[in-house]
Amino acid sequence: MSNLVIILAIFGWAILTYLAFKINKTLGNVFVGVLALALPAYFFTYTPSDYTVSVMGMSLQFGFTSFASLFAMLVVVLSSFALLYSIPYMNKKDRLGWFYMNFMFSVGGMMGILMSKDLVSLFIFWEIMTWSSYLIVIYQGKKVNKVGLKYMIFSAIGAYAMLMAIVLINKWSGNVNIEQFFASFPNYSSAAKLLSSLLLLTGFGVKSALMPLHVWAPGAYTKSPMSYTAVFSGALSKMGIYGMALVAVNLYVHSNMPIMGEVIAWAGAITAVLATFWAIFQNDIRKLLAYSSIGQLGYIAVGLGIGTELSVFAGLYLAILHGLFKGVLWMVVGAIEHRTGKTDFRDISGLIKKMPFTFFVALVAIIALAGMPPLSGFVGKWMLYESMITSNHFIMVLFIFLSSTAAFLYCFHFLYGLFLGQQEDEFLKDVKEVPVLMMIPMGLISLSLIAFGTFPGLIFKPIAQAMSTLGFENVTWRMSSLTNAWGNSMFLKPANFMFMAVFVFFLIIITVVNHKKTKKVGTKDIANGGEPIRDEDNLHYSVDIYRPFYRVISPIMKYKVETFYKRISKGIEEFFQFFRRIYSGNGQTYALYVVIFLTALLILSSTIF
Amino acid sequence: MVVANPILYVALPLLVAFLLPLFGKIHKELIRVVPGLLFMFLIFNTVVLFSEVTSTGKPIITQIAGWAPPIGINLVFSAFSGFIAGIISIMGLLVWVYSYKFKKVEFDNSLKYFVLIMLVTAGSIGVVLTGDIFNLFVFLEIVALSSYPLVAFYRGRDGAEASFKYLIVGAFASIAILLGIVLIYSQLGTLNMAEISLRIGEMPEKIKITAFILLFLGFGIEAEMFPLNGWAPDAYSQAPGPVGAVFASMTAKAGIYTIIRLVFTLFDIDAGYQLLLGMGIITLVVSEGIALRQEKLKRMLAFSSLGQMGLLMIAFGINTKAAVVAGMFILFNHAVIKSLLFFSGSYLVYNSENKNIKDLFGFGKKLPLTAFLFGLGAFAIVGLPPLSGFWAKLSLLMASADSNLIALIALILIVSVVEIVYYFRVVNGLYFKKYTGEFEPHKPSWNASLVMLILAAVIVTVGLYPDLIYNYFVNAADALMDKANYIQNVLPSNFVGLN
Amino acid sequence: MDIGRFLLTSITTTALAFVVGMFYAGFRRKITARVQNRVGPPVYQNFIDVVKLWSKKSNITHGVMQHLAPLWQIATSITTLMFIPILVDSTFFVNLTFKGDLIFLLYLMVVGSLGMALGAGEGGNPNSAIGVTRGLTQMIGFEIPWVMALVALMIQHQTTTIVGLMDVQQASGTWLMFSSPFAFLAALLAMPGMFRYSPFDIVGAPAELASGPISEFGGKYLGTLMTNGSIFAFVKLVLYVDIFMGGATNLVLLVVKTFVLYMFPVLWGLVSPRFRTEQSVRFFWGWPLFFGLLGILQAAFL
Amino acid sequence: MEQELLDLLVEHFQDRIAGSVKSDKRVEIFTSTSAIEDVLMYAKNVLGYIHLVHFSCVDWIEENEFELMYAIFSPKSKITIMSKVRVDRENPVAPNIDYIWRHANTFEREIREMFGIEFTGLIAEKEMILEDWIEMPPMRRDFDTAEYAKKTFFDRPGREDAQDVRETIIKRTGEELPEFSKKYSR
Amino acid sequence: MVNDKESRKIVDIIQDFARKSSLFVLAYGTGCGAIEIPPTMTSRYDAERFGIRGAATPRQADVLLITGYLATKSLKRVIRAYEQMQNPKYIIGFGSCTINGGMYWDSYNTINRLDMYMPVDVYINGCMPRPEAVIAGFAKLQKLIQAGKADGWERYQNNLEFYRKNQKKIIHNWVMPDYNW
Repeated sequence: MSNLVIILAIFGWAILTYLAFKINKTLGNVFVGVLALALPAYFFTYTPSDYTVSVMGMSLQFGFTSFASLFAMLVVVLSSFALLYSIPYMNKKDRLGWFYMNFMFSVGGMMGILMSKDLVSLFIFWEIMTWSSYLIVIYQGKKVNKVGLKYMIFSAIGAYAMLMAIVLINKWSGNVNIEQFFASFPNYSSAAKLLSSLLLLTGFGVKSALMPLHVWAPGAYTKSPMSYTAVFSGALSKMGIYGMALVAVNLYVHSNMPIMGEVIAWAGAITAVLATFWAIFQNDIRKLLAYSSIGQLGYIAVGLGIGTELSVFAGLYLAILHGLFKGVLWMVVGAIEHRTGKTDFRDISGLIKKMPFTFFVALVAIIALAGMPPLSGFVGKWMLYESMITSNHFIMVLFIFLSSTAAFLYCFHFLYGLFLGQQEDEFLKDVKEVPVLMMIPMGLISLSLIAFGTFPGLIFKPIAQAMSTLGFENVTWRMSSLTNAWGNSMFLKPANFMFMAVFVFFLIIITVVNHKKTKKVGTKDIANGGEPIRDEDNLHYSVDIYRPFYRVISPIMKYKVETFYKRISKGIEEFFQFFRRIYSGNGQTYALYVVIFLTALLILSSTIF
Repeated sequence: MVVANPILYVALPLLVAFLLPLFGKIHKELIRVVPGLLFMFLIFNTVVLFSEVTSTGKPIITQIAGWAPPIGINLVFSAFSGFIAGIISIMGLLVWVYSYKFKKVEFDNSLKYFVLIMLVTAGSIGVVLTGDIFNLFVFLEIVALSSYPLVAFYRGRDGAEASFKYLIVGAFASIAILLGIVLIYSQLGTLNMAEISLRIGEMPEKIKITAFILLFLGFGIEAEMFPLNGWAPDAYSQAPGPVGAVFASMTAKAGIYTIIRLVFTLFDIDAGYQLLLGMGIITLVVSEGIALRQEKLKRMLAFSSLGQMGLLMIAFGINTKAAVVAGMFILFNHAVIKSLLFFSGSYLVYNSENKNIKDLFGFGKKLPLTAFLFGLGAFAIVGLPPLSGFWAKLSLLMASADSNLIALIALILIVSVVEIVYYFRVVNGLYFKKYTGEFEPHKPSWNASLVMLILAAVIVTVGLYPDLIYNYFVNAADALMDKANYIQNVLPSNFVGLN
Repeated sequence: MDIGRFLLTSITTTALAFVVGMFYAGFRRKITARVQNRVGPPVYQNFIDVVKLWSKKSNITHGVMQHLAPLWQIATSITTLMFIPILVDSTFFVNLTFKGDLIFLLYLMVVGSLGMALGAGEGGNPNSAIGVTRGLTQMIGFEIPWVMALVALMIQHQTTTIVGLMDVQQASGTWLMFSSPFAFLAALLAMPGMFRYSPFDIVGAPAELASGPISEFGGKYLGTLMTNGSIFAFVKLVLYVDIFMGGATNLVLLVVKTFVLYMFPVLWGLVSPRFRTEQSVRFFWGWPLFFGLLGILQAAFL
Repeated sequence: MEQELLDLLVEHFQDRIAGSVKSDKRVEIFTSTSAIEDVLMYAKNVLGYIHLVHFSCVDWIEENEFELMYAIFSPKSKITIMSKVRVDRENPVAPNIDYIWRHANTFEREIREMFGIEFTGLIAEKEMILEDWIEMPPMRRDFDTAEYAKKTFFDRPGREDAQDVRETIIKRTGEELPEFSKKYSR
Repeated sequence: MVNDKESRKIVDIIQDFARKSSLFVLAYGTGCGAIEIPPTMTSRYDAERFGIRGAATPRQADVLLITGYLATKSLKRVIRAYEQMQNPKYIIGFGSCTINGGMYWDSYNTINRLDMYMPVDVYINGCMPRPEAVIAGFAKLQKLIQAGKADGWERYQNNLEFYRKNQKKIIHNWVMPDYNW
């Protein structure tokens, strides 16, 4: 079966799901579940084959490269999990058919992007993905007016930059095939090289929320339903990374334009630092995660921008991993929102008592996010650092290190503010653990994170294969500490086992010693100068908890990119306000215009013609 | 086939228009039914003729009263003009279905309304088909004269004012066109376009250019070119809802057709293309920019429409085959999508006095279908795939890239972002602003819904499979670009060979 | 490496770290007392404290995370210890070092803090959370000059391992603290922050925060934390000695070097008042950062 | 100067107040609960007595009255006005003045707890100093604190209480007390 | 159980030695006597040489010092702090106010006898006791601990009803959580 059919099947299924929801909610849910199960089942069993469609004289080609199938794996896994998760999560909401239809459309769009072997079909699916995600962003309909518009405008800017690049490439290369574009790229004039690649980068940069183009992301991630945001931030933003990897690596690395690679890398580094800083000071979970996503995408951009074998490897590894752990984290937020209806740190505390499973998966995901050694996130960071040091990007190392150290701040805020701290009986009274259907996706992805931490070879192999599409043959990690036998002689396995051994040893000791006299007490029983805490006192310290740090870095935080854009848009509107006066509404004026136009043409006729 | 003949395009609507009062005497309902039958017949006519044109590969040329060109008046149904005529007649049918039951288009007024609509249709198709420049003027006057009352159809003060403005500017157009024709006739002694085209080199340079400028001005007014389009926003916004669609899909098409003929066929002035391109760019930028600042829905749509006309001029001004194909695509799209927007938009602001955008806030839940279709139209016109607008934009951009107009690409795309801003402002308002409660939503009647659904289906289908219709554009472009072929077909005897 | 040998080595190393770290803490108390014109507790006082804390007859915990937090920390510390070369070219103290990747260690060293932070957070005591946030903020402060110093060394010698740096020093015969003085200064100034000694002890300030993160820990939990503290102090000292002082060839030299190094934060702490959080971050981002930059410049261009 | 101030006040409030110059820089006025707010407002806003130095209460159990004393001070003239108000002991109600001086709130809460005087419209938590107090307000003179302590707390047997320390000293040492200390003896 | 000299094992002796040599004092100044603690701890008298040091929270502390008069209002907090300490824990009554009310014997808001409310291990007489006396008190406590006789915490546990009754006599509005170790 050809690839295109899969995408069309997804689109068709989306419409069927919409109709099914019109008939009956249960039937619709069945439809959703079927897709969620069929998608990975089909994806992991079929063999790809190429397919060509001819439209308007252009031949659109579809097929998987090994690079695309790496991302497709992420998309398939994450979206099928998110779909499963949606079934209980979205249960109470209305217009489900509309939601799921757009959800599936965007999944189809993503698959389409990955299957496209030419730029036009890539653009088409890109736009399908954009508007379907836009429709989901505005689906909940509460205070989304500006957010939706912002998302759409920035997507449009990116998409049109890409479109311009595509038509130019069509002219310069003779067709829109991606491989041929890369093949003919070295023959471009230098201006053409610069223009086409910059435009493509702008296009992909918007989706991957690089710093000057990130403005839409916090709002859009926040406003869409969390089950979709898992895909949105986890997989959909990776489409930008996918494109950027293609462009950055194929163009800059192989065409001897390192300066552009530096631009990407620095944009990524600055994004990583500033977005992380912003994430630290958020008091809404969703905002925190949104900024964190932006920051994490910055790391990936750094990896791709530096463009050495190891850094690209690190970038791709982090991209896949970010999809997984951010997927879990958004699902965790969704779970909390589902059970408590709240997303502000002010209102939530002590959920570990009622939602221990959710806490556990959040803990795993956060450790992966923070890049701490027992879990998989560290491997990516490690590769990134090594690649930066070996390629002499030593100032950038500091940026990335600053960012990833600062990331601990919001990681702690996330875990502590939501799950730990004072347990308010009033608040926790009605809270329950999430339903099983929501547990399964979160649990499975967390398991995979743990597994990748101990056996990174599981994920190294597909990435190494994918790298061959980008022109890195026989990728191995030839760094100091490791050999190239994937995942077998790395530190992590001994480290993890060592850690586990010591941990278990002390766990036994500390649990057994004086076991009977070890009592568990409530969080109201704390040592605060002997003052007994009344039930109505809330001592949970989770709002604005990084004030001192804010005071330190406030000189940087004062400037916002948003202000800049606001000024531009205001300027444009005022400019056209001036033009508007031309249409005075007076017939005589219009007649005058005609006369003036005629006269002008007659006078200028000798010069014009 | 005997029945199908290009002349019927002109003759039948005129005939029916004059007979319509008589039908009304027989049965009142006939006033509303007969135009529909007419439009259906016109479509049938188009289909038959078009299949013939495609099969023979030659245009059908009808001579009125048996005189051969260049002396006689002739109608040329080529792949290009026939295509536009087809669009106009199909749109005519849809407008009829839509206005079958529309506000104030009730029994008393329906006679006047349908007569005018038919006259506009006849005139527009006549403009497109005619091979004679004076006839072209006449048909253009028919269109204009029947448009004036349509603008003022609601008998309000604003409508009358808008109509009056249109009248003033339209008068300038008539004068300019007439003067241009007179100049040409005085020099060449012929009114047949093929003949003129053949012999244009004989004209003295100065007079040729003056004639060109006069005709360009006159046709420019009809084609809504900046800064001659002052009448258009008022006319669009004051006319009844379907009439906006009529303007977008018929009148404007006729206008742009005349300009294209002027530049492509009649004169051999190369700078004409550049002038068209330049005017197109100015029109596009100014109109879209002003649309950004509009507070009334219909005015916004009108300015957007002007912007599309600018885009069309750009497409034809580039003057490569690819660009003309793109232009045909945009022309088709503009007719379909803008009609959909006008159709759905006029139901959204049905009860509103001022047609303000903020009056339709929150209508997404009240009028789900209409709002959805409006959104679809907005998606399509800003060029989101897989809707038809995308392909048009893509082909235009590719064409301009082929002509090395990189700055133009950037400009078009920036303007598209502006377009997105103001269209999505409305769409967002539809769904996510609070319903003010000031205006009761008015449910579209079944016929209106049907029309909108058909248009939406066309948009989606073409978007999914543009090749369905793409070949017609290519044929049309061929027909337009191949001037020699046109002359040869119209004047087989006088053909001496032009390169 | 067979498992028995490995066990023996790791237990010996841990015991060494524990004992040395405990005595260092005792010396710190003793020195503090002498500086303040006191007699001070005996140097083995910390052992007694730990024994006492373990022999408490009741313990309380607020939940699973608080129960696990000390374990988490001590497991991290011991794991870190396993990856640091204790002696130069030792055949006995090899543990898991392989080559001792620096970046790996940098990250491994903060893992424990996160576990501790979570445990402290579960206690529900606002003082703990405040302490944790201060600690994390301070961590951003001192990590930057510290990492700058390491990066300077790494790019200068094109290696990311401790063993690599030690080999460089063995080969050249000069300690890195002399050949890369700016990097060493930056790292040295970051050291009190890493130890959380005065003036950077706002994290657990007893008077303001009721000892901050550990305010809900008592009994065996506090005992574990104290054990961990001494092991971890040793880990940090050995790391510094390995990187900047050429490592040590025998245990006596190791103890001497680490002790001398240890005196720096201790003595500085004795004469310093306490910085507020933002003051300490500003301090670290002042001169230490400048020295770090100089170090990088030196490494890159000299 | 003090007299001028007094005259000014008396002129303004006529018979609602009476007063005298107590000493240098010290003026005493007597007024009523109904007038005290006006007096204080007038003194603060017109005369410039912007500082409420002290606000306390005295239990005149013999006259069955509480006396509220407001000491206000002007930094310009350096004069302290002591405005005194008597309230009935059976039903002690006084006007609330914490809108004139924010910190009067604290004084009022203390007086309310210690003397049981209600201030109309005082919005504050009930407990400030005394927690769980269920007895008579303790600063009233008819409250016997020694008896209360004996009743509530536990006396240690063998303690010799209620003795004059000086007598004990005399008894123990046989010294004669100096003359000045005798007048303070119980 | 530890009272019985015969049953004490070597482990107990070591543990008691550790307990004795490492006394963490809860640094709450409940009364005016707290002013004597700084000289006790600092260079002049240096209590740290006996292993006595301050602890910031009750969770870490072994010794609760009631430094002087105890207002009824503070009693509640002191009880709370004491109950939050981990066993074994000791109380030192400090100054004559804790013994018999001292100069505040007839005050309506200070308690007179501390041992009716909390199990006091050692009383230090004086008003105020000088640092020497304080150290002597600690020495006494250390001796008791070494001998296994500092069992105030057991007394409290066993006679909780008695203590509660007395405490509730003063604290009418009993909002504290239950005894929880």
